[in-house]
Amino acid sequence: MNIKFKIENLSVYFGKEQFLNSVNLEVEANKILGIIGPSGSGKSTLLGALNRMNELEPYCRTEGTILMDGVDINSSTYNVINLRKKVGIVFAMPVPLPMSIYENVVYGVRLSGVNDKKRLDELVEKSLSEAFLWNEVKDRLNLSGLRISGGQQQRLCLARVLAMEPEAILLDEPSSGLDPISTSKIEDALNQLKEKYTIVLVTNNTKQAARISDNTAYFLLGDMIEVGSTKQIFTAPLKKETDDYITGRFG
Amino acid sequence: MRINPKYTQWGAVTILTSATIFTILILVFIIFFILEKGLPVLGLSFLTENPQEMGKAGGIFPTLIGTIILPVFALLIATPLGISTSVYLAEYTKETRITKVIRFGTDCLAGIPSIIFGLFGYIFFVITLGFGWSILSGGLTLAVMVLPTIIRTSEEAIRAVPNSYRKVSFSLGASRWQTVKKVVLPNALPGIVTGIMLSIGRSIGETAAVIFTAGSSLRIPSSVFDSTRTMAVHFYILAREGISSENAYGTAATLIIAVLFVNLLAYYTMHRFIAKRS
Amino acid sequence: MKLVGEKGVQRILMITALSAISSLLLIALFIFSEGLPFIFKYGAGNFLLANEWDPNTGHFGIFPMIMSSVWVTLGAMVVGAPLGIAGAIFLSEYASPIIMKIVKPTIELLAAIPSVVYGFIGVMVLAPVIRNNLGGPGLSLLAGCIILGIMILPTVISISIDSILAVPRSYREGSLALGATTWQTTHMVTIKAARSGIVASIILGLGRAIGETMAVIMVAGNSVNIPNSALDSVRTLTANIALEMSYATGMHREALFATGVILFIIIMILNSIASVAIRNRNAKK
Amino acid sequence: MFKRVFILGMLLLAGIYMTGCGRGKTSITLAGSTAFQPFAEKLAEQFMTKNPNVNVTVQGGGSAVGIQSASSGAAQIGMADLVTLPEEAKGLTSTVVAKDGIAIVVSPKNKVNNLTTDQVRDIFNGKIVNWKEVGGDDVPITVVSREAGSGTRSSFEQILTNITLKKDALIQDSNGTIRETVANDANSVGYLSHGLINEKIKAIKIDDVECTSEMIIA
Repeated sequence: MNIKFKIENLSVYFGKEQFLNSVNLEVEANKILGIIGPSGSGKSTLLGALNRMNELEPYCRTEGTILMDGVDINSSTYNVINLRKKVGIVFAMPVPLPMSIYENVVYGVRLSGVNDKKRLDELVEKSLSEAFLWNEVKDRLNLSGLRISGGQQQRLCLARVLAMEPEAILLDEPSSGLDPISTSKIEDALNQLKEKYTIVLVTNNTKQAARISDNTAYFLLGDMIEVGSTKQIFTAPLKKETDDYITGRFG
Repeated sequence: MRINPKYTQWGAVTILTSATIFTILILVFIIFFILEKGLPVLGLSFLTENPQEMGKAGGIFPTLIGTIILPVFALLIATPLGISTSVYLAEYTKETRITKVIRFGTDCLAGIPSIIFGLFGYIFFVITLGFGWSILSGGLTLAVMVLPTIIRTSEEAIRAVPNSYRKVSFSLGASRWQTVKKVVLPNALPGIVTGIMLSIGRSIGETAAVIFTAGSSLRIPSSVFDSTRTMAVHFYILAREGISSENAYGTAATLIIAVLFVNLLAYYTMHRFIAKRS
Repeated sequence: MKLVGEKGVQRILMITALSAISSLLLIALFIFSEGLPFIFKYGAGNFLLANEWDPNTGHFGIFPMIMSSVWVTLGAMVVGAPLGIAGAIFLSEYASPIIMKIVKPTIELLAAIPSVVYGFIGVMVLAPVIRNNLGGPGLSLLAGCIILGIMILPTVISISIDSILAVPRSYREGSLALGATTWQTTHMVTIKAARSGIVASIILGLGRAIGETMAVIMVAGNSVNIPNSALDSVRTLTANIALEMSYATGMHREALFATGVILFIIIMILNSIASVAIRNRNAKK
Repeated sequence: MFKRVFILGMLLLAGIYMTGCGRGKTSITLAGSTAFQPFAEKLAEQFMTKNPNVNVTVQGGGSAVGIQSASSGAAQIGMADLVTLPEEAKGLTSTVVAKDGIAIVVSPKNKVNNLTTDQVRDIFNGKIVNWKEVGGDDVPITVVSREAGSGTRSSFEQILTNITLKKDALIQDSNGTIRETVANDANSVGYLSHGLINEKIKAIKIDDVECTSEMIIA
């Protein structure tokens, strides 16, 4: 078993309030880890710690270590910009930047200094294909990213991350605002992508976790309650809280 | 006592409508008054000829040059300073004591009467620094004068850019400056342009501060150390001193048309820019 | 960027951010160093509260100018604020969008018309009307108030419109759905929500009115006088400086700079009041 | 017409003769008195046609600005219209270039053509407030004066002696604006430099003396 992230005693505070309470968790490489739990359980905060987006909020404090391939990415000496290039994130609401589809996809790559037209063209085709979007937009790459449907926008956001060729992809309830067809397209894409990437999927939809994740973790009020293979969590949870949540008695 | 809402509705709308019509009439009257008296004077020769006898006869060519060059000079200084100040305030700091002081200072600067800017520019740029009455002195004074306008409008515009854009940009590995350059500023541009337009308008229309610092020479300037006269100053001198009311109206009409032209140009370019992006 | 790096950019931005405050300090330094010694020499009480201004005999009392500035500013508010706010409400709530699209840019255009043009129209059109119908010299407090009131209209209207339009549609729809008339909705919901923007527009207008120089010199007559009626001629603080600066020497010149100091202090006080008011409102939210 | 004359002084910075004949284009700035500005503009034009490599710039600003800028070097020549020069002007060379007279002016619609010196004093003092007291229509008099510090005003006050300007007199800050204000208001009276009288206003005889250039020089 290959471990991508090893999270040890991770606590996150915003101001005086604690959002994660000393969490320990391992994330396997080339697998999808589903994270479920009611709102306010700290799921998104965990993602925010993995690529240090939390730091953008004022008064945020993160304690503990997060080892990525054995290196502590939470240390102040670790280059946060490089981290975000290696660990991409897709947010709950699709947010295409107000520029063309093409420019959206290459935004991150251009930031790293790649400006070779041929290389960029290749990247755009590859990433959009991986995100199951290429066939729908290949004739209108110059169209504004704001002008396509919500489902397409979310896949564009995924493609934008893929173009960076990251090591891990974080998804924060990526299909919460989408219709079932768009959702299944994204799930199809994720299923193929896990061969190349480590994926952490936060979802409110327990069925989605059951469908596509290899492992599942259950969070409640900032505590990591239980983690295990998806099959075990959904059929034989060890903790009563987990059982209550997945059977719908709570949450 | 309670009046039927229907009547208050009717009364309120009547009052509002008449107040608006009255306001618009006043404003339209001012424009027409100037254009009616000024347009007959206006013509190619009026714009391209040099004035004679202090503007009693001849055209307004040198003041046209002054009116273009002085605001351009002022804006060349104030725009970068103003935008970078607003970027600093909106993107680079939390609300601290320093930002509060900067913001308070900006507000105070905005409230200072132009005559005080004129006095200051006269002692500081004209006398102390020895720039004399010149485009340099006038431009610097105007730059200080319009700086707060640019800072406030740009800051508003930058804050109006959705936070989600910044989040996305950071998540894709952008540094703060890259985010500002590639996402924040392009999206705040319409608001920033509005601020610049307001500043151009203010510096074109200013008289008190300009007379004290850029002087009122009617010669065509050959360097930034030369004095110049803007159309507003020319109008003031012509009308006040009773040199020529025809030429005064002609100058005022030119000013109004010029301002209109600049505004239309700005609207047009901005709409094209917005259309291109969305 | 590559040349200076992130930290460098931040440092450059911070230095530029100090430009506004350092300009303010520089202006204060120069005006105060020219004017403050006079106030100490002559006595602040004598300077601020005496009625006599006659530089030739060494009398420098600016009380009439202070009162005139106050009256002119208040009068301009009485003329400009109700008209401006009514216009803004009508245009944003009742007028068709097409009218709004035409009228708003026109009004903003008027903000760019030089104040001397307004002043000139005041002299040519307004002063004779006042002189022939109401008496007095025509160049008067009343003329000053009307011209300044008109001059602040564009500021008041355009900022008020922006803040009214910023009120979310749902507020209005909520009120209308409960059976309120449009006017009830306007004055109970929309105006309340847009209040801070409307107040800001009035404060900005106030600042413009108190600081205006050229137009006031042209229409207010410039007598050193505590006005007894709206038809009296008055001289504001700004007018005092601009009128006499060109011939002033020695004590007289210092007294004019001291007038500038007083004006400066008044503006600072107004701004402090405004920023405290805005902070309190934000705190309530 | 007041026979007293006052002086348009011209202040020269000694250094100008040294710098005036350097290589290339030289520039000279004149600044100060607005009363003298029109003449200076004309003189400058003539001077520049004769000496094409010299740039002459004329600025207004008033006598005080003239003296100050000549002292500080902002202008090479300061222009002042004053009877006596103030303290600050020590160290500057002064040359009298012109003499001028002050005329009492009213609107051409005004019936009054002649006033005595005493009547003028009383009008400006505020003792006479209606034109009927001096033989005109029954309308109040609007007095228009220059601002304190003005050369024209101090000369005017010196000539009249014992005058305290009435409180509600309108104040205008140049000869041209006095002319415009008087021209626009049929009830007003003002005083200005004799050289600026035009058809829009009427100069009044003082003690039966008419205002002409000959009278000023005499």
